[in-house]
Amino acid sequence: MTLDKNLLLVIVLAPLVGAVIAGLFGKRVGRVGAHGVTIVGVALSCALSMHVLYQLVWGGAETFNENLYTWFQVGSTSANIGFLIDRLTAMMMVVVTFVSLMVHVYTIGYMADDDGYQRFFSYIALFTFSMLMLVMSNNFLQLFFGWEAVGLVSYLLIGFWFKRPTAIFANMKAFIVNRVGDFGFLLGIAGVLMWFGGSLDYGTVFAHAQDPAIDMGARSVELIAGHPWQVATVVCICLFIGAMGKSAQVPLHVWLPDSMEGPTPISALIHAATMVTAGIFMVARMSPLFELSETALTFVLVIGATTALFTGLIGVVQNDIKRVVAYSTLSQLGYMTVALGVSAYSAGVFHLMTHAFFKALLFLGAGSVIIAMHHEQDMRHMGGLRKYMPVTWITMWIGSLALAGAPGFAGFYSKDAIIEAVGESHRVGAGYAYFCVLAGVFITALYSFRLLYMTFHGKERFVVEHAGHAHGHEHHADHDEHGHHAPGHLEHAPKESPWVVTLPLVLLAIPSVVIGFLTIGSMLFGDYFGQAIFVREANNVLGELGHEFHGALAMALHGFSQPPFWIALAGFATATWIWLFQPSVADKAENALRPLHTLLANKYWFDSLYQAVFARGGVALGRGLWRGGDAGLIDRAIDGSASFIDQLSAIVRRVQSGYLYHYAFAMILGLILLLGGSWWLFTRIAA
Amino acid sequence: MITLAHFLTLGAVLFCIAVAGIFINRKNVIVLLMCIELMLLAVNTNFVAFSRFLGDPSGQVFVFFILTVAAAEAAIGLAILVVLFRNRATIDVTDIDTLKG
Amino acid sequence: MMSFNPNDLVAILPELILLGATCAILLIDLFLKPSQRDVTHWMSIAALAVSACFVWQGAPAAGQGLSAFNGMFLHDGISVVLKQFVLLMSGLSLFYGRNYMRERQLLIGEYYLLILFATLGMMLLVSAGSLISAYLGLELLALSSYALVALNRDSSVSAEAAIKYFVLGALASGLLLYGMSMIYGATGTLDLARISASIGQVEHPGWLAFGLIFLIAGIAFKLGAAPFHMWLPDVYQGAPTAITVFIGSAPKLAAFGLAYRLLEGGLGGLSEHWTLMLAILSVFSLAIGNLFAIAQSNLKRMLAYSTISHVGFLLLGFVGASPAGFSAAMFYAISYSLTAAVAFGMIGLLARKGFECEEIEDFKGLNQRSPWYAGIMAIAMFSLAGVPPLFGFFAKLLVLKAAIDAGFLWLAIVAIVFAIIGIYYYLRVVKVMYFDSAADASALPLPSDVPLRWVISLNGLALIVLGFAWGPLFDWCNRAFGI
Amino acid sequence: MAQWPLLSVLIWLPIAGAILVLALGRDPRVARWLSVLVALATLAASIPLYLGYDAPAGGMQFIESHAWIDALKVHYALAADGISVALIVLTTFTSVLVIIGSWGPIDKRVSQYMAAMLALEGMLIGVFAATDALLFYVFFEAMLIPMFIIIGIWGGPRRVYATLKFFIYTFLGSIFMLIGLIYLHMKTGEFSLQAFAQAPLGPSEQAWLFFAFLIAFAIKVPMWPVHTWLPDAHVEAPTGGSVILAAIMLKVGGYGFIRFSLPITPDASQEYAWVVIAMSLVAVVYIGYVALVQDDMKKLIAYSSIAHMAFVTLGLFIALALVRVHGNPDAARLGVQGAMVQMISHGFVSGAMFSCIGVLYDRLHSRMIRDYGGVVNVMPWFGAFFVLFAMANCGLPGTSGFVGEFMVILAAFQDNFWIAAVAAFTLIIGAAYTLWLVKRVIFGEVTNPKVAKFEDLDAREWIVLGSFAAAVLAVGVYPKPLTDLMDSSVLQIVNALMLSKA
Repeated sequence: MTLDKNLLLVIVLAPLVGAVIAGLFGKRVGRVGAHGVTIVGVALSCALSMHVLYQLVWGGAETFNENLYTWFQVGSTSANIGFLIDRLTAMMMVVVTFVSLMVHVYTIGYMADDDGYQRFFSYIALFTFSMLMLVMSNNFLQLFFGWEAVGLVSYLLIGFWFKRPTAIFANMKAFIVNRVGDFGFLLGIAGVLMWFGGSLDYGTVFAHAQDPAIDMGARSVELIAGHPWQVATVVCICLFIGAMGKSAQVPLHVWLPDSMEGPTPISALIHAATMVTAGIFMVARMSPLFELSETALTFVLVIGATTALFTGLIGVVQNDIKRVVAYSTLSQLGYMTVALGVSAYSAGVFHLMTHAFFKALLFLGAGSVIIAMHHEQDMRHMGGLRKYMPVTWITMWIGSLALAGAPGFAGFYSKDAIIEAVGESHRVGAGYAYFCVLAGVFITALYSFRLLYMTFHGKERFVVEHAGHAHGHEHHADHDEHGHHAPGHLEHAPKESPWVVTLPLVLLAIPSVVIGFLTIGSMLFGDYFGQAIFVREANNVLGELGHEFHGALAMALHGFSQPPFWIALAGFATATWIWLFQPSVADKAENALRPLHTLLANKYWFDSLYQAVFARGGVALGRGLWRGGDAGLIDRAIDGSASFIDQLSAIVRRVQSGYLYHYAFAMILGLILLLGGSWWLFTRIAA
Repeated sequence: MITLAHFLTLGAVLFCIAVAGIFINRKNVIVLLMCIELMLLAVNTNFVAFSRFLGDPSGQVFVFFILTVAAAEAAIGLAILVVLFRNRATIDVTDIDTLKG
Repeated sequence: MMSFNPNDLVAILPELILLGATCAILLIDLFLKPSQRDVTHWMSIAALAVSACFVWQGAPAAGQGLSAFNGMFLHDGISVVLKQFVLLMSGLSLFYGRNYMRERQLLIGEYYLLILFATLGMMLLVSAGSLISAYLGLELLALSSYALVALNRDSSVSAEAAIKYFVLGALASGLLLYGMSMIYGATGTLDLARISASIGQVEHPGWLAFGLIFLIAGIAFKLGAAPFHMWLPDVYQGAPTAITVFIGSAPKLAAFGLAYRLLEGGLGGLSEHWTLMLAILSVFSLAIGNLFAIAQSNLKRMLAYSTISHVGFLLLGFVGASPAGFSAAMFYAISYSLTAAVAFGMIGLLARKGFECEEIEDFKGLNQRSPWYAGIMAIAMFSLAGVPPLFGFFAKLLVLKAAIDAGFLWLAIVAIVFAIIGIYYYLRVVKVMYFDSAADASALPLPSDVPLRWVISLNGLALIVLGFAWGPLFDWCNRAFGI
Repeated sequence: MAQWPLLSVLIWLPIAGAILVLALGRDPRVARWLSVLVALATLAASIPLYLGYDAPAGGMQFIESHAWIDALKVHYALAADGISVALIVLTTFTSVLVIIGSWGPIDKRVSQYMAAMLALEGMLIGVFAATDALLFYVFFEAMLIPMFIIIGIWGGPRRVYATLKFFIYTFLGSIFMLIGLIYLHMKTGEFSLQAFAQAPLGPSEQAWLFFAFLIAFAIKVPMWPVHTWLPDAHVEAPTGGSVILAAIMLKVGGYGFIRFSLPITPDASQEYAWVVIAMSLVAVVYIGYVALVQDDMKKLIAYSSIAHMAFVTLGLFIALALVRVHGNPDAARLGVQGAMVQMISHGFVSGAMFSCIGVLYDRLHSRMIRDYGGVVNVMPWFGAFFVLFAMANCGLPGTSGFVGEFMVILAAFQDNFWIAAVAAFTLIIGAAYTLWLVKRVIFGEVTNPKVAKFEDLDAREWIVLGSFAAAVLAVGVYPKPLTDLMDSSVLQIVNALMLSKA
């Protein structure tokens, strides 16, 4: 049996309809109407996605690949809008819609007293639509469309509180940095069109790439005369630059931490669970191309490893609860990229899925804390919250354990698989990567538990003022959380968040625990992905691992004997010692490692560098070109010639002196001139 | 024996004197009028000489016309001169330069 | 063998009629009180109209020109076209001038008579078949013009303009005559047809070339081509506007006729010489005309300089020495005189007693005060600038084409480069009328002269209409040159 | 349909309407209503043009030809192929919006303004419909007069400088073209573009003609480095003027390249394509940076227009290399098609952007970015529109702005990776200047108390911006109708490129 096209259309369009209604008619439908319609829409597409997944996995439905309509058709070049639904897609659809649904519900509570309520729901529903378009695409054009559309929504949502200077700076930054990635991505697409069978359609392109008769691997091109490059390398690196932008890989990672200016649900949905993983998904989708180029994969590997370790380090010194989670996201994205780099695509995607759940959980948990703290995000003003908000506390613990890779939890399976795969791989840079991911494990544990302890344990570092301060409530309305009261001073004691907030936490906690255990067998070592992901035999590290794999439970138990576990444990111990028992050590360590701390606190000066070079440099260059080029040269030349003629005529007019004899003289001169001229002519004719 | 060349030379000389008179003279408009007459006479010399040596009367006919026109021209010139004098109380060539530039 | 043929009188019937009418008007006007001057006005108009009708009716079949009085008087297509437009322009200038002259108590019989005589001179000139008739026509025109310029006896600038015009004009006709004498000497005849026939076998080609140069000097003066142009700005500015309208329009046609008759009709054999000389003159005229015009603040003077630049364009038609070229040049002369008439006429229309309205500044905010006349003036300016779809553009197109066809591509490029400089000062007038605000935004007090308003409006609209339907006129010109 | 001279109607209806408005428009209200009716009638008349055009067949249709000047074989010859149809519909569509948009802002000498606009519309349609070079030239030049007046009368403080610069600059360019046309007439004995295209021309002849055309059209487009008239003209022009100028007048340049340079001088075009391509690429980068630092909104959009039009020239001349060097007509079609789509799309987007700025200007009478900020707080709907158009301006997929750039970049890549790379740089710089503008104008706290008093869009502005938005999205989501309309015509152009003349 095949999947029903209309059903897929419903999956895509249901959120869009919700978005349009909530966006254009927000005033009329009101708050309930807005969240009602969007939630129904997303829930519908979530349910149907699950149905699709079921059909594909157990229902024996074969891959669906059809065009809906032709976008344009010029000569033989055609661009279409269509769906490609295989198991990879289905999994992404489920993850996206499920997390999105959770976030929708959560938002009811989180944004309860925000003016932009309808607008917000419209945006996130629109995001769901765009993300689905991205993952369900069967061609590069639509992929790019979804790619940019999610970027747009992310732009709108980061700047959701458009009155905040920081927010509108962050969203512009995010968009432009992403555009740098898209710059490469677009070139990559152009390259695909040119070299891979003159089509933008996945099917054609991949077939062309895998066709031994053509042997794309051997084709090379000289972008710089005399330096032949492998075509596949050029294309894949261009495409991966796009992924670097979206998935915030070093050096294009700078936008993601700032994106925390957006409301927390967004951070959970877009900047943790789904959008930022689009790059990972894309590379996995393009595995047939990437498999052609060792160079490109090495590039991917190194970038990913670097991101995994070094962004994680920054997380350790952050005090803003959301930023800690943000940096952990960066680091985890690095892990996924590493997996791609060693051709363990399924491992990357697998981590993508597990990460989606527990990272969304962590963000929403953080959000719940933030609500309780009345939009105080600085962990130095928290502590001991566990007795106020047990649900949040427990779910956060689950999330952190999953993140840190405690055996049995979802994160454990995915991350261990990646580490093992790196260990197996013989690709250039694999050694470096292996070190990075192992060190990363320690770091991960460190910041995860640091966050837990600083937030939920230890003594309360905030003061509860007497309840019922009128001004507190007014200020509540607008989300200006930058100290409308002294930091760490709350009007009334923190309390557990409403059920709309905690329910999603619980619902996300469950998969965070079990999903890995349930799915690793089929996803990594089984034939879950089938044709969706292509790995050349030589690169098939997961295949190697597959031989030692004897079921999830065994892997969990075996995990206790593995280095990652002990490293993680070390991290846990350190964190516990420092932040639970000896908080003073933290400061000591900070002083002891001052240079390192400044390095991390300044995020390796990436931001300052970009700001100085690209932002200010660009403005300076523009001003130079404008004043120097346009005004200085071109316009001066034009206006100059005009005024020159004016002056010239002002001078020559004196010749018309008004004296008769000058006039007569001029005539005689003319006569002589003619005589001379004709004399010259005569002699010339004679000659 | 006087040849055509002599006459032509005479005419040319007269003509040149007249022309020179027009733009060398800086004093008096009357002189200009005289120069003009002189110029026309130079032309007449040419015509007469030519018609004599060509044995063709039409040149001399032309001369009569020129003389007539010259008379009319002189009349108008003097009239304008009078108007000019009425307005400016001068006929000095160097003074008539209000229109310029 | 010289003999008198009564049919010859038929050929010059229009001239005879105009002459007779002029003499009649001369007499009648003596008995008219100044208040009755309109009689003279309408009689003159009628005289012009009637003679125009006879020109029309007596037009020879296309291609074949006939000559009268043993070739003294040519009657062919060219003369017909030119006469028609000479008469038309004279009539127009009578319309445009009346109100102006009346307000200054200058509306005297002489005004009409002199214009009529000048017109007669032009008609003779354009159908001159021999050096004598050319000279006579020319002098009849010139002498009347001198007098017209000096018509305002109380104006010192007019007097100055007149004396300059007179002296230089006399000098020019002296040059012309000297040239004629040389040519006569070289060819032994005054008849243009015979001259051109005998060009081949003259024993003194030097005399011929010598005469040719003096001839060209004289012609250039009449046309106002640089460097023989110096009189033109002063005269245009100094003369009463009503007179400027006249001498600024019709005589250009006559001058074209003169140039054509003498150069092509008489000395066509020497075209390889005079085309080059005219090309040089054309460059001078374009350069000087446009360059000097930019600096002007007096509209009449600016238009005078623009005239010089237009003469430069007109000469582009001659450099090919081909019928097509001449026809283009004639077309250009017609288009120019029609357009210039509007421009000068508008100055006269806006002028009041004691207010000449000849400074460009005087046109400030005209669009607020009278959109209609501002529009007409703008049309004239754009037409002079050669912006399609107006008449002036197509005239430029034709002469440029003529020059390029003749292989003078460089000349065409020079011409357009100066045209770009030129467009600036025309736009300045439009700018003043449309973009600046008037000193007093009160509606413009319209002249009492209703015909004036109508005629100038029609004349302005004609520039648009001819911009679309210039084909027939172009064909007419072509037919005149037997194309 | 066939016997009904549709193109003539489209040209002369608005011009006649202009005269009517001048005649009857003493009362501003009459002038406004009358002009809107005329514009709507023209739009209505352009619908049968679109429906009646047989796109698959392609080629010139709705042919009208009457002898105008027999002696020179000048014809009043009109015809439209897919490209012309697209541009004509763009013109009629935009003109309606411009006239509606000018209802409020223009309060002095309304009838003259409306008349000028209508006349301009007619002449623009004439340019796109003329198949006789002289006729084309007549419309091409005549356009300047109403625009000159519009900028000069209703413009800003430096309007005189701007409008004189505009007029003389463009006149300078076109007059060289006139020489070229006369030369071609000498060669062929007629003025029909077809004859010109078939005329055999030697390499040097072609080179001269090519540059004669290049000057004319490069100034019109405008291309760097002859672009400086545009920012001035835009800044000083009234909103309506800017819209027409950006949305349609610039297209005349690109259209000229298609009708003149490419078919008449193919070999020279190929030989000197690098010049145009280089100019275009410089425009993308240089102008992008210049746009970044503008503090006058209109200037900023004007510069971004230049950068966007660079894609048109790039697409057109890339096609030559693709056809002739790489023998890749498919990519060439992509390039030309992309250039065309870019023209149409830029018509919508820039028109919309200028209308938006007009909306702000009418409220505050300032174009300076620093005077604004936080507009969305008081004008949410306007903010939404502005962001939409801004996104279209930086070529976001799903908006029309993306389609053309996408095609051109795809085509350029097939010629040379680096050309494509430089062109694609617009993704970054375009986003930078556009979003920075949005950030400073739309977002943030309201700083200027006057801004706080702003009212959101009124019905009239809604119609204008709404229509533009609809167009932008329609083309962005489903460009196929547009590309199909032009595809076979583009194919003919590309095929013509293949045959050399020398």
